[in-house]
Amino acid sequence: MFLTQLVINSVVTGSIYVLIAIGLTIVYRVLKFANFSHAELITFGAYMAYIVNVSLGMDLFYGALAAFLLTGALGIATDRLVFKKLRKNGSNVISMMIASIGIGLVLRQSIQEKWGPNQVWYDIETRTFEIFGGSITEMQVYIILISIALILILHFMFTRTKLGKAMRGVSDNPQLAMASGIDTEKILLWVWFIGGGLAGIGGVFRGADTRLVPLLGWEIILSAFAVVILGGIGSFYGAIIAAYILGFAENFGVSILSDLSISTGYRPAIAFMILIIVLIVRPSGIMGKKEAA
Amino acid sequence: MILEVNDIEKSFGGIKALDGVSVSIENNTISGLIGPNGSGKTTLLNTVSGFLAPDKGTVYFGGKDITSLPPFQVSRLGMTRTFQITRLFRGMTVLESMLLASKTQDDGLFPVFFNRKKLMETERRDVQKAVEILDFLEIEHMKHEYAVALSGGQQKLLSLGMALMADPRMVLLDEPVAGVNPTLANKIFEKVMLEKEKRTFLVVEHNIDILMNFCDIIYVMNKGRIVASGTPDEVQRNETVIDVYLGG
Amino acid sequence: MLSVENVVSGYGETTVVNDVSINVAPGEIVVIIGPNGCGKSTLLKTIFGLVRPGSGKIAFNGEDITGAKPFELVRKGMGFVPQTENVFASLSVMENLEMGGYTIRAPDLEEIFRMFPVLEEKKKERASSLSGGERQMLAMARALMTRPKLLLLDEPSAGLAPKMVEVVMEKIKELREGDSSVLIIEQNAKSALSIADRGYIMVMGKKVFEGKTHEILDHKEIGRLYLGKRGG
Amino acid sequence: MLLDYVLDMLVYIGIFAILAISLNLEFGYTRLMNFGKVAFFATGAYTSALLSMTGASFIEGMAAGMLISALLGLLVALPTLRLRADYLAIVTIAFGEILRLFFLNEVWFTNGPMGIRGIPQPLYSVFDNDYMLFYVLLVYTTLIICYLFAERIVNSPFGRVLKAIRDDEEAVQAFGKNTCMFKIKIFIIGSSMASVSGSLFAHYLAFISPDMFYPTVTFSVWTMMVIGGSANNLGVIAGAVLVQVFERGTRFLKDFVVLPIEPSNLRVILIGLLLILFLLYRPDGIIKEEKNRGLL
Repeated sequence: MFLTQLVINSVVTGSIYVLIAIGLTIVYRVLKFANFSHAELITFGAYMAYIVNVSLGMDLFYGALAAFLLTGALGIATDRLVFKKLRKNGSNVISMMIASIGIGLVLRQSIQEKWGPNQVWYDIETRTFEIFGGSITEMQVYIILISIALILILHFMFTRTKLGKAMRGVSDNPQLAMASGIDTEKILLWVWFIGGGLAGIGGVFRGADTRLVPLLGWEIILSAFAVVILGGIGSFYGAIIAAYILGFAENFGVSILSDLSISTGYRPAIAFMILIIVLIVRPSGIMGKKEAA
Repeated sequence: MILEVNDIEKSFGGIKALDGVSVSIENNTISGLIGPNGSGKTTLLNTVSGFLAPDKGTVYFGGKDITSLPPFQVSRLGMTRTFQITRLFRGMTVLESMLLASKTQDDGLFPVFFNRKKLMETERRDVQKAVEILDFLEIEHMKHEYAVALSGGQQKLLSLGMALMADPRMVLLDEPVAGVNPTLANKIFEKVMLEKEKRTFLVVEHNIDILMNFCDIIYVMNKGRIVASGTPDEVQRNETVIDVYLGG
Repeated sequence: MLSVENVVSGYGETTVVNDVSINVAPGEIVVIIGPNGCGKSTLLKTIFGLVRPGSGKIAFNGEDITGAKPFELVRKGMGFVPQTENVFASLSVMENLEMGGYTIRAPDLEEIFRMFPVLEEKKKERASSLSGGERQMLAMARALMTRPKLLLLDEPSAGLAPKMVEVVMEKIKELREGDSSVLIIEQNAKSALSIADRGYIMVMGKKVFEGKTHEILDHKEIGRLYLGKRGG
Repeated sequence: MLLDYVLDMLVYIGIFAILAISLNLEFGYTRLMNFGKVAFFATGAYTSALLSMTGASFIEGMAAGMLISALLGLLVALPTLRLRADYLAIVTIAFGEILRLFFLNEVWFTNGPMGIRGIPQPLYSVFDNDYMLFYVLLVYTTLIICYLFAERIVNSPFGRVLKAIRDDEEAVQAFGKNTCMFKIKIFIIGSSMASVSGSLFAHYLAFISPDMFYPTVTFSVWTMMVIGGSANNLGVIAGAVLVQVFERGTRFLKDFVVLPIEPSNLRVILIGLLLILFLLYRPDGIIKEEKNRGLL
């Protein structure tokens, strides 16, 4: 494959991962547990957009908007119905992690019940542009641009708005946030809403770039964890860099695999290998602080 | 000298928790370590017992260099510690906890299946020893209770018991009577006194009053250094000690 | 302003604060001193709603606040500076102050920067890069953003060099001029007493002495009391 | 017909009970977050299947599976057991997925997505008509051995150290125990035991393919352990019974009543709900961990 095409594909992959990973990392940072049900939030978002786009026949843009809002609401719902109760019971992060698996199972199979196990597609036009000898679809251009726009909006939110700063404050030091008059439970709702919403949009991107299946989220959740850990858990900017690094690693990796005549079916394994190497070599990630003993 | 700490330093993110601490402790003595919050007492204990590696300096135990050995190896050489906040095993009973602490336990996998007889024998011996210690500490009647079901004072007794169970040459006690009522606190120290002929104790404690009655030597720490040391009488008369506490 | 009546408090089944009553009048600096583990820190956390009292009553400005949540107390005009982890380490100095002023519309930064000029110089730096003394300043400044009527300080001198302790104590004195009451708990008794109006001594979870600061300083037994003799 | 259903369910219960016990040794007693249980189950299944296709006996296949799983267990354990619980969970899931990709992609070796068909069944010619009955016996003999083995371990000084590690690893080190070695040993044992149940699985179905080894298998074993009562070997067996009754029961039901919901979906949803409900309302599971009164 041509270099240009590889670069384009890498940027697209990175753009899909980046929002998902940011969503995952802000929940991880504040709630301190690995939320495996994030996978199904991704899938849920993709199918919500499917309703709007295919069932209602509206533009996918509105689908993405609906995905953001509804998946954000679902994130809040999982917290209210399960995680908040576990927090109140004094359950540890291990219980929360296991519970998130349970939530994931319920969501995924409910989606499969509703839309069936087979792949479906959005109703979108696929115009293709040629640049520097590579090709890129109109949809992929949107994916890249919207990701960048959302990253900028999030950056603005985290650094300029009261809410964004309060979210950082709560994740940095919840006790002190409370002592500053911040209603931390209310901030948590926002964390779930934004984390879930970003997962939803990520799901729409993935669905638009490939297809929709009930396993859509599960297929990329480990890559998302790889991004989060590579970037340093809870690091916004780390996650951004790591998402694009992983995008490049996967696409170039696949090209190397096929050069070595190894099955490209190992594509998902590239993220896993990176994940394992990072955890062993530098568990704090590229932007993370070293953990206190 | 059973323990020799030479000029150790330890910093956390630019703050010197230990700033050149040297301590020498003789066999079969009880030494006290006092000082205000944040003076570095627990850091010293952690460094000696292998839970933290010092940035500089050496620690010798029984003539052997133990600087930077991992905790389990330090423990195997005969130095056992307790923790400030009693850290008990939630899912285990008092007796089980005692057995865990024993050094003679056959805790490999091989005896589980192939040398059952010997395992049961050691187990019997260990249980007997555990019961004796629990009896000595007057909590034998609680042996089948979960360790976490004990009262605060009893938990402190249990953690002393677990330390004794390991039959160490030296015991580091981190606040053995914090939160314990005075009568029980005195009792705990009386138990320690009775063990003195068998081993050496280093006790970190806030309650200076009680140390005065039981210690041979008291070290006073402030801001990561030893600022005074001597017999309880000497320390008690030492003006700098009161100053350290009142923040001169 | 603040009245604490017969408060019993602790963690789980352990009672750490045993039947303690104290009060703070408007414009007063009151200090609670006592050796490690005497329960003074738990008492402060109980007042600020971080620990639920087992029994007793806490009132602030005549209003019963027993069991109120910290963020509610902040809105009622209380400020709290914890002993450790008292700044948002990953946030900038400016953002720390904004967190402090979270509950109010237009925080008055000028006043804060007048009091703590060093914070203005370093307002863009991360709190984690500040020195120990600067952090303590920031911690106080954060709590002062809401112009609290009562400021609770948990060992403000802990871990500071003697010179820095002096500076911090000076700043606390300035607060009274701004009409705030201050309740400090301190291990560093001498320096705290030098700025306070009144003081309490706690030993083993109980209040064992109260009086004007000079009475405490002149108290013959204070040194001994402090070194662990039980009360009375 | 009905008997076949019952025997089939019994076999599944037995196979998964072994998996649940192996997970219980790792997580229930030692707090090792192994989210990659299915990897060792699959290793057992594939090793057994591939070897028996070349003429090896059932016992040889199972033994080889245990050995390979033990080695893989060691390989995973060495670098990762020092990691935080959540990292270990993510790494072990990843390991399971890599292994599944291996079985899927190395067609020359595993026949890829088509799977391996016609795996010889041990002593088939001897029992012929009563084969199901024989297999139930075989599975339950193995289960009893695994149960006794696990009970022996947890009720020994070795097991005592495991429980202590679960409760407070650092404090255990203060008593001279090299906690890392204990964790590695139990991880290897758990991996081998999972492999045994994988072998039984492969020879029972006489057919295996990579899509039988999705992470869902791991999570269903986790559900068995959580609802049964972690750190109680009888409890996790009860959990295996309950989950399998749900799983197989929905398959069975579908032949008799028209369900408003696809049975394969229903059972996963039920498993997820059970998991959540137990965590919320009965975190100790059906049977709580027993108080240990010692060996004597």
